[in-house]
Amino acid sequence: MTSAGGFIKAIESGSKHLVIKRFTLRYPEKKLKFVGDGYQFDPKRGVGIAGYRGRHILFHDKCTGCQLCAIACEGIAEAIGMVKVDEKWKHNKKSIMPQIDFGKCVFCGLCVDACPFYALYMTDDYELSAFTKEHLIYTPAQLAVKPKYDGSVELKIDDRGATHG
Amino acid sequence: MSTEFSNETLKKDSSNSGLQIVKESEEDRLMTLSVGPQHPGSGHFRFTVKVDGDYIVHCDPDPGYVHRGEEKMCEYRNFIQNIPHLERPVIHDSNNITYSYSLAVEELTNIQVPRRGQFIRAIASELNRQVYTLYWLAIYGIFLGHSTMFMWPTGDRELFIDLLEMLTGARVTHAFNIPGGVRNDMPVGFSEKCLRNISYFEKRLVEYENIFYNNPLMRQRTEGVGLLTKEDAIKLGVTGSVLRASNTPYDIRKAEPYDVYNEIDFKVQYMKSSDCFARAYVPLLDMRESCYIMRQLLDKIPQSGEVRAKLQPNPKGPAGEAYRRVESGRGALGYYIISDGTPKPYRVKISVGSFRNMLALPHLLVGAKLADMPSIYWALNYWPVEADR
Amino acid sequence: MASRGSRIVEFRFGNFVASLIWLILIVLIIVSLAALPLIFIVLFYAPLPPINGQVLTPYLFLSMMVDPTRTLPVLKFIMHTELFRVAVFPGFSFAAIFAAVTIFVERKFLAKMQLRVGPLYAGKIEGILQLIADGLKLISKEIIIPSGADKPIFWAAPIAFVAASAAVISLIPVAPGWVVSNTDVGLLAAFAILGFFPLIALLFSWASNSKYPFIGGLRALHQMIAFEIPFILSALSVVILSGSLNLTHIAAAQSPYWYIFFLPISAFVFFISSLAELERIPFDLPEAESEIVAGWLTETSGMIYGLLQLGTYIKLYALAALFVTLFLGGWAGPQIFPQVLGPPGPQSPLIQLLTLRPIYNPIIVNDVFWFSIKTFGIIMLMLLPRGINPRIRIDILLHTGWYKLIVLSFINMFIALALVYGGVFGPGGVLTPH
Amino acid sequence: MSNKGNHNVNDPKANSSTKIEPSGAQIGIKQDDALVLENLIVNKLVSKFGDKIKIAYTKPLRIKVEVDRSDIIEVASFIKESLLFDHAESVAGTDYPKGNYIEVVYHLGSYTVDELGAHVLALATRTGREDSSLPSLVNIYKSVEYHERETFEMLGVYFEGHPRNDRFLLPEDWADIPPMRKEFRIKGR
Repeated sequence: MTSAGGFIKAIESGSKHLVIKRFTLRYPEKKLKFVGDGYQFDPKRGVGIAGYRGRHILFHDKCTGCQLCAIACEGIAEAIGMVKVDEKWKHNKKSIMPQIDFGKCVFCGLCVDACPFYALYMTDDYELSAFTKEHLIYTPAQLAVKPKYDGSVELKIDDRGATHG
Repeated sequence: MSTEFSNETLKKDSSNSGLQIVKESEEDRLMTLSVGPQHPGSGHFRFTVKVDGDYIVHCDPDPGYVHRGEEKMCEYRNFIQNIPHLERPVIHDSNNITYSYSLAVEELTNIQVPRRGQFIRAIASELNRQVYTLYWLAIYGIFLGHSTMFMWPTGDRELFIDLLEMLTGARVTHAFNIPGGVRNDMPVGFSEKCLRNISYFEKRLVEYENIFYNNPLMRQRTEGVGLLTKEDAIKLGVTGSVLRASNTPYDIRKAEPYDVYNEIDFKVQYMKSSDCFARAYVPLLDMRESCYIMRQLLDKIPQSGEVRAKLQPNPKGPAGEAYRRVESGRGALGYYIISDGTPKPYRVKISVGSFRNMLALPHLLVGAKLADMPSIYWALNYWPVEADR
Repeated sequence: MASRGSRIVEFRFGNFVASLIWLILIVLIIVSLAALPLIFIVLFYAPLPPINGQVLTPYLFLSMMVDPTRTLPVLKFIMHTELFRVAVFPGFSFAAIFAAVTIFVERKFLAKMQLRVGPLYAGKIEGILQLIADGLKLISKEIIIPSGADKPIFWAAPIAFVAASAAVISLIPVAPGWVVSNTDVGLLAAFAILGFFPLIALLFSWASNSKYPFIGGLRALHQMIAFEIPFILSALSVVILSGSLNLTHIAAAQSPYWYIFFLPISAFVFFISSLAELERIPFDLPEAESEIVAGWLTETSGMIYGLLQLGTYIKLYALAALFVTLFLGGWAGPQIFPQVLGPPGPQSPLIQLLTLRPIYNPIIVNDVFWFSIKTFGIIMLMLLPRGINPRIRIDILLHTGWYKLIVLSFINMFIALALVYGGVFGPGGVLTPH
Repeated sequence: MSNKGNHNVNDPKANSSTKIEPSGAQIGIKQDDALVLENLIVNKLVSKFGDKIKIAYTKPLRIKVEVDRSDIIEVASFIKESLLFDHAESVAGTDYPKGNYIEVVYHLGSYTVDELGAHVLALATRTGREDSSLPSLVNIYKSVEYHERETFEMLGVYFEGHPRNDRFLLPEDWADIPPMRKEFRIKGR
């Protein structure tokens, strides 16, 4: 009676899970915690620093308008365009800075790798919904804002199963 | 299947104003069913089957619904820019599909990957293999009507997605392997979390066996169904779990060890029964073996060191060609890259396991029952988007 | 700046109370302006029965709302009308509520087994209003009829499905005397009505004019016919023991010992067959979505789908109740309800109203309670396979039905016959209730 | 299955002698210890076919053989029967407008022989860009069936003897030139 044994084992396994903690992350109320402050890149060492690849943050005091990020994006998503900004920086003679269209961006982070001046990083923010496509185009001023992300839930594993709390 | 038909039906003939015996032809008996692309059991793929009663007598695959011309797109982008779009065909296994690309580009441009980078690559590849296989298993569960087997692997997949997200910063499309190594180093605490998740996952695999693999109904549905003998498997050139389920222990990780796999001790998982159950069970064995591999990788990884070779933004090498393969979740995944000395590849040909396994679909379906169609189709480890490229 | 919709609207008790008051106000206005005049008009022309020796007038009828001495007799009268039995209890509404609870419990139960949460947001507590939301959604959806469909049959089949399920309900006694139709051929009638379902499935699938429903309908036909025979045979052994086809008699005949103790194999066969009859996993081949899209339900949409689902779950309740009646002694169970509700002795009219003094019958309430508990347990058992089993294949299914289950049911029939001839059951038997 | 860890295919000096559009005269076989099996295969091929075939290169685990289109069936049969490369992994067609030819490369591997598991033999043949046609290998290697069909629609190479030279991946209403030809340009690039 191997088949009966198989059924009994299956029923046992199934009913065992009735008392195990649920796995689901109740998303809008609870958000996942990420490592670090987002993906960053160290051009000196030529290697990235682990972190979540969410929307970008642009440091205006470091951007020189060299367009390397736009060139890196050219064959990938073509999401980065250089726009004129109304700011005067000594290191940014042309006063151009990247503007990112998150409707096109694939969040590969190769633009961050391309930036030699520590000006473009990525952040933990992934909630980028908008009602129109135009609203997904982030100007340099919008990119300079550090997003507030308060994810705190981590996967907990104990004897009664894995759960997101 | 019988090919002789003696059914004779009486049909009213209007011109003759009388009853005439019309012999039913073979074609009249057949019903053509379109499976896909809007069918719950097809994915982005269509195949038409002709059924005679409950038996399938003809099968014609019609892929291409998600053909994006990846190979053509590669010719317009340089070696680095190709990475984000090359992982689109199979986002659940994106580290493996860029792995062999990176290997081929490294061979063309003579880049040596640092040792720690090789280890991190292998870890990411194994993690992604788990993600893909769990997803595959979830779909196989729902194909057989087992909704619990859909939910459990989908949930447990999060374990590895979380790890990959911690490592690479993205949940599915990682863009992590790059010619010259990997994009970033392992974050602090990664290996502890990885070991914790792996040991939890190994306990879950036992539950999978209890509720799914050892369930008599699942066995009835898969055992002895869709027999693909070793000779046929080799003749059709299938790969991956389909090949290994047909009594052929062939795994690229063992046959042609790339990067650090020659230092890892593992066994090629294969089964002799050659049926759908074997094709469903080999991935489970693979997942178990993959946990074992990951433990070794985390154990043997050098504690510090470079992870990425310095390379110019537009790497280019001498003219030449390279063909490199890795073992992905769906079998051998090869890249044939021809370079003409410019920063852009002259020709990229992606040889994917799904495309190769598709040839076995008509072979197995013809003569099978319609009710066996889902179990045969999905056991082939076929990912339509990857096959279309 | 892109609109960032992460601000969560906070729950305010004041707003909640205000909305409740608004709701009550609107209901009051509608009642006083529309419903009351309508009731008056209807009552004025309807012949009304005498209550407590007094002929009921519309005025007296409406005064029952404030006078407890009149309310309860009127209620008692209504409860013993035929219409109440058919429409409310133990007829359609009772079954529909049972079905609704089943659907909700199934979703939560399955979710728990699959480490999910299940319905969560509709209704403040664990998605308790999810079913109402689903129902509203289905009602508001467009009903799409395929161009080549046979329209009359396409429309009639869902209604026939629900009607047939409800017809089975009408034969099932929930307590002594509480049955819509207490016929002497109750069991036979139940099987006769259940025999309609394959016909409805086939008609509907044919009327849909589509390939997948057609295959699904044929599968449904095969499956239901294959399982009809073990289904009836397993119930036959119960008939042998009880000597009656009347379901009330069968339930009453089990008063000391339930038949499941003598006929476990029959009970098992009956359970498996009813799963197959219900097209539940692992026997949901007619709706196998990975092979034939949604089987014979492929072309359904909107409320047609809703009706078929309602019919399916009412049928689930009916078969579980039939199982309870045949094998688990129906309503039998220890008396746990008090003789009277509230404090004993004569009381004021208000207390009488609150404790339902004239219409409260402890024995009937107890019977209904035990019947519901047992039925619910069987329903839970029927839900369990969905969590742990894959779908079976048609040839294995037919093999199981024609070869294994029929043989098994015959085995237990011989046991039943032996029990009857051995003098344990039957006329003058040892265990026959007197 | 033997573990061939000593074949370090990442060795940069091993793959520095490759060239695109390999000229036929280049049969220079490197006398390297790591290339024993490769040289064995090459020697077998050369001794059997002589100057019918041209060895384009021999790298660790990779051999590329070029044959004329008239000899390809003969060579392929020999490779399958005697060298035991039993399946095709991919069929890659490449368009060379400068040389006015299309090269089709069959990557052949072996499952049956453990030692050949790591090896890939690339069997290349050429056809003109106009009226491109090649004999199909589908009767020798069943596994090339869909690959050749894909090559037909992507490059317009007609495979004689193939059961279905037919549309496969492209849309049903594809009315342009085969897209993997170099003159087919993606819009805006």
